[in-house]
Amino acid sequence: MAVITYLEAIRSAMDEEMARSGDVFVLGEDVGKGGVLNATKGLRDKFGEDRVLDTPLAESAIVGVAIGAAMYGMRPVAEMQFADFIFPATNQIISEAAKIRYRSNNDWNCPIVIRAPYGATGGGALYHSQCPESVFFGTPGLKIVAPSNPYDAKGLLKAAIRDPDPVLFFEHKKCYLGVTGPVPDEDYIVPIGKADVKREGRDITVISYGLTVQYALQAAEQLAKEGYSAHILDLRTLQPLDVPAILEAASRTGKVLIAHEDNKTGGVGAEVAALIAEELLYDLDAPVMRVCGPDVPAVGMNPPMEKFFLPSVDKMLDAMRKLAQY
Amino acid sequence: MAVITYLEAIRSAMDEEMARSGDVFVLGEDVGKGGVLNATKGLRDKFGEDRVLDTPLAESAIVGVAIGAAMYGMRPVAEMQFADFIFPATNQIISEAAKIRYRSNNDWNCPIVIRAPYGATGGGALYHSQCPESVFFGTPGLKIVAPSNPYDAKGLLKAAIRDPDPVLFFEHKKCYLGVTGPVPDEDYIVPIGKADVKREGRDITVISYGLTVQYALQAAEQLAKEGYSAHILDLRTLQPLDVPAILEAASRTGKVLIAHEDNKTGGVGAEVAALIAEELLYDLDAPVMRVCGPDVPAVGMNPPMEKFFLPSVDKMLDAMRKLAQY
Amino acid sequence: MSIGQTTKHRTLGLTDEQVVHMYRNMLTARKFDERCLLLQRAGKIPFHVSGIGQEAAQVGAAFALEHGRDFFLPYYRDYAFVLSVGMTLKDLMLAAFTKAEDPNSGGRQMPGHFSHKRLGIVTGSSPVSTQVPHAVGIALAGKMKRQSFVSFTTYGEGSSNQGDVHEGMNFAGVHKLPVIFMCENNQYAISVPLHKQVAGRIVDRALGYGFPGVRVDGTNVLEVYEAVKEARERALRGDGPTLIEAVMYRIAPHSTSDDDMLYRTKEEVEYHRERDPVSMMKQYLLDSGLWSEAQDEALQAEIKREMNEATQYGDLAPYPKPEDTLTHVYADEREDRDQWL
Amino acid sequence: MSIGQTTKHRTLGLTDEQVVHMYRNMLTARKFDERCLLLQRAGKIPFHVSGIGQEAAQVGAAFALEHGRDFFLPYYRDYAFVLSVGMTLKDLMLAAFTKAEDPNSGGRQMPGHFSHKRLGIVTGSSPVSTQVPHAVGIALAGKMKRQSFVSFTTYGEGSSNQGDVHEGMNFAGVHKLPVIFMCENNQYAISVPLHKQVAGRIVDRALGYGFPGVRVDGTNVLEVYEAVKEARERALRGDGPTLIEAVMYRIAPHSTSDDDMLYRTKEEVEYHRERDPVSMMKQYLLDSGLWSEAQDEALQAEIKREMNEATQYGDLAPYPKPEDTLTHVYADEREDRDQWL
Ligand SMILES: Cc1ncc(C[n+]2csc(CCOP(=O)(O)OP(=O)(O)O)c2C)c(N)n1
Ligand SMILES: Cc1ncc(C[n+]2csc(CCOP(=O)(O)OP(=O)(O)O)c2C)c(N)n1
Ligand SMILES: [Mg+2]
Ligand SMILES: [Mg+2]
Repeated sequence: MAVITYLEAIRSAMDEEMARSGDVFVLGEDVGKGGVLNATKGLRDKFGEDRVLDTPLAESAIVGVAIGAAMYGMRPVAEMQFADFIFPATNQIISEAAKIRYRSNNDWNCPIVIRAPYGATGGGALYHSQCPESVFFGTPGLKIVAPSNPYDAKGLLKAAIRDPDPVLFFEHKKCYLGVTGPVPDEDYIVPIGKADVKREGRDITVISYGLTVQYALQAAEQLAKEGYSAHILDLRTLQPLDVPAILEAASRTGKVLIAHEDNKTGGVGAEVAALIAEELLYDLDAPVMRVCGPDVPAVGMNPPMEKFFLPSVDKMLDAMRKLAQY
Repeated sequence: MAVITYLEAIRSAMDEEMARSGDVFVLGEDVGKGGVLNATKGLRDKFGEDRVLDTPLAESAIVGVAIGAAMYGMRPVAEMQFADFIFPATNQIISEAAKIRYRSNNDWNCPIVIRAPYGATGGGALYHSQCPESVFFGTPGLKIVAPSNPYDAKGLLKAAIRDPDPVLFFEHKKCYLGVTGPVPDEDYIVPIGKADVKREGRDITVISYGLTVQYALQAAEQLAKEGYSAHILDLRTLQPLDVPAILEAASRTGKVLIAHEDNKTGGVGAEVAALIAEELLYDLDAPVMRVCGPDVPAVGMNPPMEKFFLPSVDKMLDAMRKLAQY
Repeated sequence: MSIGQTTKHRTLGLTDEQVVHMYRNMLTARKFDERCLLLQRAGKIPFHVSGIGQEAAQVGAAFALEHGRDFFLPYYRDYAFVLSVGMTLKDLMLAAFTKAEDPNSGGRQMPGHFSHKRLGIVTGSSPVSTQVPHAVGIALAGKMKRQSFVSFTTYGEGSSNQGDVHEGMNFAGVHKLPVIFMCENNQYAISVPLHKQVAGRIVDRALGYGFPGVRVDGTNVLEVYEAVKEARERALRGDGPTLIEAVMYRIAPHSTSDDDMLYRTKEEVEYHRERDPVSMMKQYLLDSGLWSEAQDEALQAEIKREMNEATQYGDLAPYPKPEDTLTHVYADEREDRDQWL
Repeated sequence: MSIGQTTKHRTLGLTDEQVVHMYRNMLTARKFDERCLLLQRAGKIPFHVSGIGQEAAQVGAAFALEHGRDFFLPYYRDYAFVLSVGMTLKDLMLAAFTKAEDPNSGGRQMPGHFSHKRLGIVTGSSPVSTQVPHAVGIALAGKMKRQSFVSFTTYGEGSSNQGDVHEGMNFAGVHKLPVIFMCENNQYAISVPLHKQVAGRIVDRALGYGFPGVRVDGTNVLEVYEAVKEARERALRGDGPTLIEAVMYRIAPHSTSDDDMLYRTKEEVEYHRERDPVSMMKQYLLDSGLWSEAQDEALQAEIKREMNEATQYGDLAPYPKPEDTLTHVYADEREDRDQWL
């Protein structure tokens, strides 16, 4: 098992899947030189510029062209340069990709992957920091994935590329170089639709995805020193949600904290809370809590607003402690 | 008080606001002839074709041009011919309209109204029936309105046109001619952000918006004959949600049913359930229930699938009875 | 009519049989349209969008393409087109009656939303113009896989203003892809006339993408055939896309929900009805000596028989089951995944 | 240089003072750019996107527009433009340091996201080309209100491929609106060169929207001035939009995060650096006898003084408060509503 970054995990998943099948290709803005965030670095040298295709600056076409290629039988991996720029492609994603199988009564299908680097790294301001997952969450026909570590990132991206349906793949930019971890040398996938317990615990349950899973893990270490043990469930796949795993994790402790960087109202956390309110009411020992971004358009550029906006280990720890002591 | 249809309520709101100020104008596809659903009927004769502007078939431009005009100081009312066709305009709505005030630190603002006829009427199939509210719900900076009757429709549309911020106005197509009600002759508005108790009751609380409010009211009559009384809260505004009213209505009976035609996962109902799970855990006498569209891309054209998919008074009554008997 | 005109099809390489077949398809589509309008008025089917007036362009294009090889991304008025690339009246009637056996969508979509994988007809939706980038993507895939085919897509002149058309054409231009874009300019987008919809000329837009634009009389089947044939040859030679603007007139109202007298006059419609492409095609066959009134009557009778059969079949076929609502949101676990792995 | 060339500005109606002022603005923008690159490298500011090589087009356009009347929707490289329509170095430095007093966004947005209502600079975002329909909407509003102004917007050649550009131009063409679209074609969209980005010629796209397209040398301030001036006159006469393609070269890397040597050569950049528009403008002034090396040194010193002041001001100014995060999501209840009612 090599220890690699989240970014390398993503790159190597594409690399291996492209080597595995000539049907796989990547397309997007600046992917040829390696992408502005280096996710496709080195792929053009290896696979040629046809399979690492620099496209015109037009997201609706990037996704729409990928859809056409996918219907033909290819396995396109389309990169949105930043998740903030996915919105011009919304119509192609929601009206087309998500509905192709259903509307054709299973005659056609649309195996595209759309990679979208999301979340704030600091200094990205309103339009290089957004978490747009809740816009697409709740659109049946799409799968949505958001890994928190290199193992999951690589395994899920491989699964996404092999998946016969459209997958939105959200990569937290702050994980790219900030999170490293062991990854098997041999081929493996992480199945889409399965959440993962990242830490076993007895006192509180944290349910999260992406970067905030890492924060929760760090906060849990601290909390352990204070005598409380946190059970941490990483959703990994946002759609379809792994409902049994959510209910199992929530009932484990009866105290649930849901965390994400996306703003609170209408986020994925709302559905998780709703599932618990529907299914586990009598198992709860405390009201469900959510730690999320505030309900403002996006993060500000200047450091004070940024700090105020973004989740952190400290904010997480405060909430976890509060819940543990409830 | 005249008794008028929901459609007439919407039309007269535009009519009166256009008469009230030369800054108000409507634009969209086929609005000149009255719109394909007749919402703008007669307005061109009254206000001329400049103020009832037939646009090219391009939703992103319709919204984008409206945004420009609004920043100049106009009060554009943009019609999406069907809510299903709002998605090409997503980028203009989410990246632009919602963020103009915030990003300019209050220097610019964007007082547009986007009218979107939504929901299934029967025979509309996948692309003339959708409920896309959850796509935009959770985007701070937008207001979202979805009235259930003519009084609210007229009052809210007038409030939306006078509102200094962007408002998405969802009109349920099945209410257009199917719901009539009294509307004052004099000028009035219904404030955005305020839910409304449509029926007082003691046994169960139904929280809903749009057409399903009407279904709930009808089901409540039946349920009353069975000896149970239903308290019905009409959200009216989806964003910002009227949280105090939700909590008050939920705690009134301790048994909450949330209903909407939009599919369940990630819908507005999830947020309502989450708020209750956060704030009212100990006041609940039954798990929160949701009656929503199934998690499939959209409604099918053929009658059996349509019936299976759509909410109805019967489905509502079943759920309400179940909850009352819990 | 001069001799030159009456044998134009031969100079284009079309046999007499083919040109009669073209007429047959135009007439079949027309009769289908008329039947559906009746069925809709009688309450037997829920809705119909008509292609009346556009049959020539559709059939002309279909005959210039290679069935079983090329990919087709038609729009909702293209009955004559899909009938010419292999769809049957029965298929169309199953869709009109929204029945389970409908190959387009199993009765899920509105009629006019064509799909048939085996025939190379790519599933379409209602939001206009989304199929344009799909056509480009299919052409890109073909080029990557060194397959020799074109993808062909149509859309209305109103729809040509959507961003996706621009983005798709530019992408195709940059990569010189084998795509044919055919705009069926029927002068109206529902109620909005051309001059309020389109600035400039649609055909001129090709120049800005570095490929040829051709404007043809869309009521003349042979003219369209010729243009699409040339476009296909260019595409297969590796010379890239072509934009064809086929100028025509939407003779019927927009759909069964539309009252066109709100925005145009009877006289205007009458003027174009007299230039009906189906009648003009018949006249061409008569003038060429390939056709007689007797043959025409026989053909009409034959189509009527087929139409009746198809209608009855569609009417009697079973609906999907209610629970079918829940199927095909995603792949059946084993199904496609294994296929590709 | 011939006499004709050295007095070109007079034939265009520009005074000697104006043309010196143009040079001053170009130089100021250049110095601002250079300062920001230094500040970024020193870790004093987080990020910078440069406009180096594009100053001529920006200043030429700004001088042809009417400040206090026209509306401006510039894109992120337009420092020289905004400096020429009233923004100050202090304003720009406040943005670069993301400070509360920044008139563009109160330190909320990345620098280069211009906004200043009093100056007619309309707030912009990062997703490219969204401002194009806004410019059209402002022009529409002006036409409806019978006000005499133009709206002017810029964007890169990569961005010209977004659907919004097509939709906006078509809308403006249909309604003959007073908008000027200026594409700053600097040959690259980050790493993607023109030929992989744009099929055909950008200027030719105007034809398809029924209005004129003009291609100018974007490194020549007077040529751009002339084109924009004519476009403005057309617009005010009611003759509709103009598309201007200003051809230039992006001399700096895309941004402080970009390594341009990954996709182009030193030689290529050097070639264009020798055709630097700021130096060429200085040469023009020298050749016209309007300028001397001594004056140039004085100007450089003056700009440096201003730059230092602005830098210091921006550096020392306070940040917004953390809780400001929660303000201005919606209007303050009383505020705008009452204003409009
Ligand atoms: C994105 C989108 N917006 C609106 C509609 C509603 N609509 C259906 S057909 C039509 C007019 C299309 O006109 P045109 O492209 O000229 O084609 P035609 O119907 O004339 O053949 C409109 C506005 C739609 N289907 N999709
Ligand atoms: C919709 C969208 N997609 C992607 C980006 C990321 N991005 C920022 S600048 C840029 C290249 C722009 O190129 P061009 O339009 O030629 O302008 P230039 O930077 O060369 O001046 C890209 C891809 C963006 N800002 N918006
Ligand atoms: Mg048309
Ligand atoms: Mg560029």
